[in-house]
Amino acid sequence: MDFGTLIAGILTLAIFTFLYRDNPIYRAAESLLIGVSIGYVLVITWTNTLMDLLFHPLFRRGDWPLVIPLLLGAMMFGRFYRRTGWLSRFPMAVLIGSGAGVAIPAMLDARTLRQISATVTPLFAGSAWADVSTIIVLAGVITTLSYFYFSREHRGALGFSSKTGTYFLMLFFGTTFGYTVMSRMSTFIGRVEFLLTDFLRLTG
Amino acid sequence: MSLVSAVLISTAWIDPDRLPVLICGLVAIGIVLYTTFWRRGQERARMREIPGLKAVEEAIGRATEMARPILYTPGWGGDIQRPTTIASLNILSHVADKTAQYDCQLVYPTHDPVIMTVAQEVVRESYARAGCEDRFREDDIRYVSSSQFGYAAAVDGLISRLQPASIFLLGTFEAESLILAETGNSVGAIQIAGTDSTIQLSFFIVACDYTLIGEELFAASGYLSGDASILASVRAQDSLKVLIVVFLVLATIWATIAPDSSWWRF
Amino acid sequence: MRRKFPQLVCGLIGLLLFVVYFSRHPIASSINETVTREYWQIVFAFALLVGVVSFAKINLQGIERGEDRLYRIISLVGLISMPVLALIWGIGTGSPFMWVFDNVQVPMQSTVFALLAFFVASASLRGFRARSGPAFILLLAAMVALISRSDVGDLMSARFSDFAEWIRSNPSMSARRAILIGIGLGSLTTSLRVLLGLERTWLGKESK
Amino acid sequence: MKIESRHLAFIGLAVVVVIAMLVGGRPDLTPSADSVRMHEYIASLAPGSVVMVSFDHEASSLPEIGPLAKAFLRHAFSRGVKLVGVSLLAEGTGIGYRLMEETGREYDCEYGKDFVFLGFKPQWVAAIVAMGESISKTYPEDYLGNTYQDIPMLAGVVNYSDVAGVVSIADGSLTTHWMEYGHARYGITVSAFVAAAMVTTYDPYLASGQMHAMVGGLRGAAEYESLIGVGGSGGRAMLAQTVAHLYVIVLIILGNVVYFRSRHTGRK
Repeated sequence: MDFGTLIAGILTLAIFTFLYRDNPIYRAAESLLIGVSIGYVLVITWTNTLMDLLFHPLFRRGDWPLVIPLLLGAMMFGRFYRRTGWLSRFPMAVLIGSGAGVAIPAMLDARTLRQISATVTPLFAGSAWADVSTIIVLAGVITTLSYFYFSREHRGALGFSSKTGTYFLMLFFGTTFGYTVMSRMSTFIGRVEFLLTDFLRLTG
Repeated sequence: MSLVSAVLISTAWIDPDRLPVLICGLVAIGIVLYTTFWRRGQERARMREIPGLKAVEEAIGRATEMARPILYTPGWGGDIQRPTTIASLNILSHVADKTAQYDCQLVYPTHDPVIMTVAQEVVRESYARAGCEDRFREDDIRYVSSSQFGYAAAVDGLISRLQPASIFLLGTFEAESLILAETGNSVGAIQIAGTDSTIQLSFFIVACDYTLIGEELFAASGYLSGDASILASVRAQDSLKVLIVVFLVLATIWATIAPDSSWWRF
Repeated sequence: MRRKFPQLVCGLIGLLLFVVYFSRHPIASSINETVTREYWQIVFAFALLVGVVSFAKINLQGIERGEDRLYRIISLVGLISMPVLALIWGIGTGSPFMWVFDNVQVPMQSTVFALLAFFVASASLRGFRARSGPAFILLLAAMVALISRSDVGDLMSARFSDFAEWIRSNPSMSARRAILIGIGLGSLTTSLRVLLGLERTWLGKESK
Repeated sequence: MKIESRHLAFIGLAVVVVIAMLVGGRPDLTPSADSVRMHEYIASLAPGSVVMVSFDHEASSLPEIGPLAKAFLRHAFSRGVKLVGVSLLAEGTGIGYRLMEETGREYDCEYGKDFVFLGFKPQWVAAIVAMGESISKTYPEDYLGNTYQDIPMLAGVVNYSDVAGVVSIADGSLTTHWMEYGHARYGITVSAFVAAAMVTTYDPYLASGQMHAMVGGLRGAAEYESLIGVGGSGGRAMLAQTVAHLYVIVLIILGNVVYFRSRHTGRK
């Protein structure tokens, strides 16, 4: 067995000990994981972002407009002193403002409008079963939307509709749970395969 | 008007494919602005109750009584541009107001350095408002790791060591959701979760005491802060929903009568 | 000034990007690209530096106070070793940096991920109680999905899998669609409030 | 040592999965409509047409994503479809190259003629949009450092209009960007092989036509393997998967039995 597999196997088992409870072995592995993962992100960000997008174009190619993001970025460091802390609000303003500006049309288009028009399907165009499905989807969308209606107490017709909506929601959550279990089990099966085949060499 | 738009389109300033989105966007924005600025003063309608909300007070009270900390985390999936994160920070501000008053420790681990910066600001202000800025500890609002399972391992460790009485999982969560919720459960914490990540909702519903589903998170931030403008926008959203339902019903009837029509396609 | 000015910057840049979305003009595209690609990434990179520094500071202070000394040292060694390895041998395939990534970080991350399988088991044992009508539906839907995605569904009948598929792509999908529509609206109003300066949590609330 | 009921649930899971893995076995499956639709789509592509495959996943989900990716690659290579690989995640890069290389070898496909791997570009939205304008400008070189213009199969491939479609292999929500930018803006056909957890998330997109076809999870991989008539790890892990599912169902039932019993005795 090569050294890398040995280390990987030991660390895998160390993390699994958490299933019993928190313990020094898990804690040591956790501390190492946190440190190494921050280090990894730091290196990748340094090379892919700061070098490729900022320092090289700015200092080698003289792409001067990049001074603006450089200044904004530097303002983040204002946080280290109480008196200059407010400077970091400017880069924050750029991030939050542009994020909001982009989000409004993008969310409206992809999430809301397209989903609305996909719900509209002509009836009596195909089989009777297709019509049943269409009506169920329409009812599901409308009743679930009514569950998210906040401006009035849910009594009477609204109460009935939102109650029906909860059943649709639970159907969705249940189905999603079932599908997600499948993913989670696959990952675990993957780790077992590593331990049995590569680490312990019990299967081939 | 049509002349202006024709000119704009011909010079490629307006993308014709996106015109429907622009029109719908302007209508929606109009409704939100109207509700926010002109109807704000009107009497507060009787809003529907959100079960998770009362639990927020209960959770803070419980932590105070037991003299154990509160753990609050916004999940690995969001960044500061995400509206969910902003709603979560709003609720954080409310929780911090209370923990400052009752002198209860509030621990906030996050995966995003920008969120950390903003959260520090929010919590510091809450403590200042309560007149006890000296009790604010910057270290409690901490950046743990940007990697998904590095973050999950770190928060897991925090939960098992601090044994918080209450845990708030409000924001955008990915696969780490159940790891955190089950660990929180094993230390006997009361857990309030809320997210717009639909997959994780199914896990939160199974594993947590209270769950704010999707939009409920946005509404909750309005209820808790008592901010009139947020409540107004909740009302605006409701008006838009009514419009959508009317549209769906009308368009389906129309499409059935005239299957070749397409005005309802965006 | 310290609040109003950032507020103004936020509103203006937001408005700009909103407008730009609807245009196909090369100038609009380039504004969009400059802000989303360069500004977001670069500002985030600097914020990461701030986060790393504060992470190191907290741990160094902890070591000084003698709290969890060993664990904090392990974290810091992990943190420092990655940039050092990258600096000396680079980050290409086969470098020590990638060796640590492949044999330390990836297996541990995958294992934390695999813990989920166990937590699914404990949550299933504890959380799926048929306390009410909706809770019963939740439980039933989960079981139908689980059976249909294993081999047992096929052994029972092909109809069963078809039924499970139908549930997934009709009633279940419609609820997901309604959530999506609602979140779209919620995001719209929150974003709008941010641009109008009604939402100021990110600036820290003013002291009363 | 204090053992709680959750510990017993943990031990039970480990025992059943390990035993199932040691036993092994390969059951027969009836393919679902989703898998059949994807199979028909790939089979309908003319030999020689170019398809882009995007590895949008991390290393930690490889146990589930690997079989899905291989099933697709095998089908595409056996049909003589030419593949251009990219990755939107840094972690998917090495894996994507390895998968294409290994599977390509099985079908005697040659790098540069039958398939090529361009590598990773940061900021997914920016990468997708940039390729919509020009792939060669986004990737002046491929993963191995060859110049774009020197790669024979890329002659004439300028942007998405020269590509029959994109197949995203994803463990998370990255496929959304392919639909919201690649499809909405440039009209490219998007199909996906995804982790089972993501299936219900993408259902509305599949129903609205923003996504063309989708195959999900290990079960999807096993179904696809049976459709193209080759064995793979998707089928091999299915026994463990089935046993794990049954185990979870047993736990749900057990939990309810305990719950109703305690309620019953509580009432007395």
